[in-house]
Amino acid sequence: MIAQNIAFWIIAVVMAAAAVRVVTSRNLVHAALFLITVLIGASAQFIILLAEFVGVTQFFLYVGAVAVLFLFGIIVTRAPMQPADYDNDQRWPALAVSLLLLGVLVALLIDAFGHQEIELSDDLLAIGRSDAVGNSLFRTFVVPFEVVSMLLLAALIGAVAIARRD
Amino acid sequence: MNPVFDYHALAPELVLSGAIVVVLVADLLFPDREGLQTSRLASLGILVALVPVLTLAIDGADRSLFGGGFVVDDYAIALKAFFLLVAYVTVLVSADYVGEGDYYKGEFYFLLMSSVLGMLAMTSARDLISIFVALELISIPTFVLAGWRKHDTKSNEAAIKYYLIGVLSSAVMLYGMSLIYGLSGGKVLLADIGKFAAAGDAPPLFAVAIFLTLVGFAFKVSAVPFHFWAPDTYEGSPTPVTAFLSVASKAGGFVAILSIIYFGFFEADESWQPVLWALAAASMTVGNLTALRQTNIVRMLAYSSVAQGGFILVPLAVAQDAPRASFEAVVIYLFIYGAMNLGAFAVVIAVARRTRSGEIESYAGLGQTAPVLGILMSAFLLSLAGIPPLAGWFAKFVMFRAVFEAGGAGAVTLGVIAAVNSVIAFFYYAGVARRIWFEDPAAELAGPARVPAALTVALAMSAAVVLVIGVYPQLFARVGELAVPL
Amino acid sequence: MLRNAWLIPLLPALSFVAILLVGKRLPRRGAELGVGAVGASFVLACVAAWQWIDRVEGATGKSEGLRAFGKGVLGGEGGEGGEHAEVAVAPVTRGFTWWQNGNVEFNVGIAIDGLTVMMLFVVTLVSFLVHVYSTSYMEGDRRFTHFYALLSLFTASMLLLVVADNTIQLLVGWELVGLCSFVLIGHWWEEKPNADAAVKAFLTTRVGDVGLMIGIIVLFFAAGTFDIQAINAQAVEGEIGHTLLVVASACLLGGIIGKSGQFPLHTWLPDAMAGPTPVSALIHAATMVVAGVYLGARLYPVFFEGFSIDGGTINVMALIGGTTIIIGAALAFVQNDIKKVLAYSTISQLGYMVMGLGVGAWVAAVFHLFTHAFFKALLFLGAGSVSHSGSHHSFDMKADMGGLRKFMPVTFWTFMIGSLALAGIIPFAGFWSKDEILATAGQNEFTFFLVVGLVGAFMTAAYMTRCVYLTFFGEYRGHGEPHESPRAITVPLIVLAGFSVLAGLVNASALEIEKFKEWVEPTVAFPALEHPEFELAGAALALAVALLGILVSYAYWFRNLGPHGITARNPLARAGYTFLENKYYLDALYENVIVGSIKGAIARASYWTNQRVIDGAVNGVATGAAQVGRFAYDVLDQKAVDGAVNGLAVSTGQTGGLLRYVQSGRVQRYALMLFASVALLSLALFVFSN
Amino acid sequence: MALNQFLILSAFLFCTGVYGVLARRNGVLVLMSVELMLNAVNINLVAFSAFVRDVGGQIFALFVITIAAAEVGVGLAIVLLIYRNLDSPDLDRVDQLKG
Repeated sequence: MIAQNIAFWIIAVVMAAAAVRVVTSRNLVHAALFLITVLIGASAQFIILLAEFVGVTQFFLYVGAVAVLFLFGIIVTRAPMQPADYDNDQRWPALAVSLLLLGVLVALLIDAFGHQEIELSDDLLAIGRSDAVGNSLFRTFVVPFEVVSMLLLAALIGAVAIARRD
Repeated sequence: MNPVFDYHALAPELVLSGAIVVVLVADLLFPDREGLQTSRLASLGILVALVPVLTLAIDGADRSLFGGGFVVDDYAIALKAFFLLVAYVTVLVSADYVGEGDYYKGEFYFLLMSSVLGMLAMTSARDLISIFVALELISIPTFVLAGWRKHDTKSNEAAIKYYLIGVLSSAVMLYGMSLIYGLSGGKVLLADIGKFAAAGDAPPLFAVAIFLTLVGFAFKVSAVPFHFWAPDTYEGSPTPVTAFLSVASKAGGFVAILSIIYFGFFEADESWQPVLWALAAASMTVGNLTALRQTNIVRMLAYSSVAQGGFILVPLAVAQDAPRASFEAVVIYLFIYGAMNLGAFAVVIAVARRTRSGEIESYAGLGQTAPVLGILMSAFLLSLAGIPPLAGWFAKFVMFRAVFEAGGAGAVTLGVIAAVNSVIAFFYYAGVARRIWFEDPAAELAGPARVPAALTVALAMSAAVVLVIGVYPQLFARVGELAVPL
Repeated sequence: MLRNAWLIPLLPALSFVAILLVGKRLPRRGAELGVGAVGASFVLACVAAWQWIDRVEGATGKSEGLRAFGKGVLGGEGGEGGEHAEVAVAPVTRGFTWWQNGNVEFNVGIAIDGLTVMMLFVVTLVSFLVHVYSTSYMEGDRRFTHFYALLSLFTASMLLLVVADNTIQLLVGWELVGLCSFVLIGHWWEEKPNADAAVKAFLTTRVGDVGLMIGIIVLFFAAGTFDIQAINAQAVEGEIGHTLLVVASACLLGGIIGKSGQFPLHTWLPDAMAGPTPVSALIHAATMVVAGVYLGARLYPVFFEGFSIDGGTINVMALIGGTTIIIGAALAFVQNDIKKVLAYSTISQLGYMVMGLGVGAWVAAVFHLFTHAFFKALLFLGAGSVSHSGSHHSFDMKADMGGLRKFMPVTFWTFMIGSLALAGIIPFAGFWSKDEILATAGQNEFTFFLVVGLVGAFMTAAYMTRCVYLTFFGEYRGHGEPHESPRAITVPLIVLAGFSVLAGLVNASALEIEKFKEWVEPTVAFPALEHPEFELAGAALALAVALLGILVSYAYWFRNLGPHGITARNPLARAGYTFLENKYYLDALYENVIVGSIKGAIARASYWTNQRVIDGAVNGVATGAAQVGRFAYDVLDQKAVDGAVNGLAVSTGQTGGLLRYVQSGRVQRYALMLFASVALLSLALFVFSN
Repeated sequence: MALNQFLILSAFLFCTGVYGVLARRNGVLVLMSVELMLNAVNINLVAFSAFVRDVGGQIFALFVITIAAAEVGVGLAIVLLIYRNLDSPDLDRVDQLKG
């Protein structure tokens, strides 16, 4: 337990710091790299929670695909590589709103879950294994799965149609 | 053990998926400059998808698949039929608009039908995951469609606003859903969540989680204060897409709200009733007051649709005290709203073909230059205003009936707000009608207007529904009654 | 026929469709269809009326012998009031279920009783005459066919409203009537004022309609039905809580105020004069505006119990009516447009009816509706005749009329009859009905309203004398070649004049004829009302007041007495410059004064005497009334009421402007508001669920 | 391990994302902030899944991951479109439609 806890806190602090840098960085590419850091951190947290399938998917899909997509976006919009001011004029109201939201959420979470513990044990590992996830996915959630396949096709064709130069 | 597939229950979705693939492939193999074949193919596909809906309706048995996550009951069937009909009319309305513009044709119908598939899935979805996925399938194609006029910066703007607010609200919704999942002890099925809600020992976080979940749908139905995207997107998008957004996509949101409220959170009414109450009151008032000041017809209809959304939320806000009447009211209002709003947009498209303008000014003298369009537009607008014998009055009636059946101070206050708003609404609807009949047309618009065949069919269908329901609501009240799953 | 009375609204409705479809291709461009259908309806209405009377007479005849069994047997619910024990003649009903929703049933149906039959008769008669009249009046109009189609629909809607046995159907008819009047008032919409007037009429009445809708809904939930008979019965039996009845009747009164042009929603009525004159006649006499009074009469038990009419000395309904009498009459003084005089007079007369209902004078109020329909239609059609053939399509009495007596004898004499009836001079119709309202007010101890009614009667007589003088006496001031109108116009005038003379005799209490009461007053599900005995003193007082009004006005206008100088210093009429600039009129006046004063000692002496003796009274009253009228018009009507209406529009518009400002166009501003709402609402939910 | 440590980390990420969405002008950066929010949801879901020992949350997370990818794809396409027409990916320049 202690080992996982230490791992959690280290990763959590890195994630939090990286997340803050994503939204404050004055360089687009740096922001993207910080985002990748957060995503890898999340993936690591999933592994800590013994959800290995999700963790691996997160790693490949996000870090492999989404992050690249972002870098691609940065390149095609020809963002300057040197630092620039990427903030708009509502930084302070934005900060106020997000802090308020954070305060409310944390208060509610503490109120609701107090000191409840997650027990990390082997039976949990069994739940998050690929075969268990796959079984559940194709038994109970076939329809959403099929719907998602259509959704990905639509997103793909839509994105191409919109982004294509003609 | 493999699950046994009840293909009949899934048939509408399967047929529509097949049609979507056919449209896509046909467009690839036989590129079609006018897009007319594709539109015919699309409308045919939609009509074919109606067939299994009919057989399911005739069969009448409730079907529950995948452990209750996918249910086909009368409510689902009625709304599947509604969505397919709306989709059919939307395709009719789009045919010439898309055909004459510089757009991709095949992809347009492909995306439109994908979104409709999401709506069909939504009617049967009874778990959080299915609802979320269906909502996204409704939304993502329409994000793209809103920006379909690629070279028009207004259309781009419409797309980014719709996209961003949409993605943000679905993030909020997901956050809420994740909390519900955790609080209820790992339940995604609405029925299980309902049991948890009925137990009544949830912490305040549960109320907030329900609210956060509702935000995603409040965005879809453009309820104030989650409506800001709507006027801008409606104005900037291609008009047929706007019609689709304001009717089908909005109805999709309402179906989701109906499902999660009635099948999930029903017993936790102290958490969702006040929220919906506030959304309903704010939507009606803000929508109507802002609509008063609009000069663009599409923008005015956008605010009007915000307000109409508020009217539809009214019965939901009192659902706990009058469950049956409220459910019925929402379904009936949706159907009628669909017909009259689609009709109004069809007229807007027909008029804009000629005037090339979306300003309300350009409706001056429409009664002289195109009397039929003038009459139809007046009818749709007056129906939206709720004047008998046009269908709108019946919608308002069932809404007020639910309110009064619920009784109680909150319900009555909301009813009064709704009544005051119906009066305010009348001013701007009548304002357009006044221009149509009491002003002289611009000189260059002399001569008759040509309305293409597809658009004519769409207009005739909407007008017939508006008139028939208005004059003989009995025909229709049954549908509402049947659809109640309680 | 009574069971088939649904034919009566159906015929004009069919003619509406037929005229729209084939009207333009017919030789008379659709007019023949309208005239035919409404004529047939009129015949059917007469048959229905005859059968109803037969039914009532039959029941009463039989009851003589049966009365010994006690009133409980036959007296039914209606006969609780001691001597008021009469035989119950239930309305003839027929209907079917239109649609059903949950446990609520909606019926379409008719309920025919005395009140309905009376309305059917009045509506079809006036409408028929208006149809005939319009064949000539509207000849050559470019939307002649449309005009006839709408006229038919207008009539059909009003008839639908009248025969309705349930409140929903009544509401549908009510809305259709509003819609038709909107289109008809805006018939000549090419001119902006006309279009504006139409919109104003529609919007103003809509404000009241909201009241009606809410009232109907409240009644539905209080009584559990839309059936008018059932609602009335429950109200009489006290099965509906008093609070609910108060709310319902207040809301319904809103509908009456809007539709029947009661203060403060009366401003649309004069503007509605923008429509063609036959439409004005129809609106003012038989359809639109009396719909409100009809509603009051139809659901009378609700008002009776809701406002505790039998208990108090004052109630909102009577107060509204009373205020309207005075406001309307005062405004009528300062109009130069003949139709506006009549419009304000209608407002004032409707005030009598509403006040009548408010003071418990149900029969009298309905009777006044009945008689008023004839003479007001007559006056409007007369005014139309004048403008059609006498004043070159103008309605300005001061600029374009005068002296028409010589050129248009038929119009003149019929107009005189109408004016006398309106002024309440014996034996014309208006006398009997107005007197009865006043008598009942007196008897039910609504003394204040009795006085209001008397003052109103005085003013009515005075302004009608002025109107008649300006139109028909003096020199001709117009620029056309006045001549009598064609027969299609004069015959309806003569018919209406006949009714204006005779209609009052149906219930001439002085002659102990009370047929109208017998035939019309419901005996089922109706509160027990007191009916006043005829009192010679009261009637004489009312008559004297009216005659005094005529006399004063006569002295002022015909004999040129009173403070005429004031017109030079303080232009009496609002359109003062027209009046001053009009050479003819000034010359005539000047000559009269000069001639009058130098023509001899007698004339001069009498002039002097009159100046001294009558001056005080005349001066005070005439200028006072005129001043009050002007004040009311300028301050109350134009500034306060219109201002309030405009102010409301502006302030809602400004709120809309603020909301538009929030819609800044910046997507992240929207997102900011989205998240701010999320955070604040979450906080609120957190706080409240603790 | 305490459940709340995951949940509060998630709430923090979520709110950081909210800040980024509101305060960043560049379209690509806004989309990155959206990703932060969606990741927060996933952490919630997986943590709850472990807490209640149910696979549903993980499935849900998989769906969220997939759909987030689709959303980003479409979003970048729209930002690209705007960049092409306005020559800038800045969202605060997009304000033609208002009122």
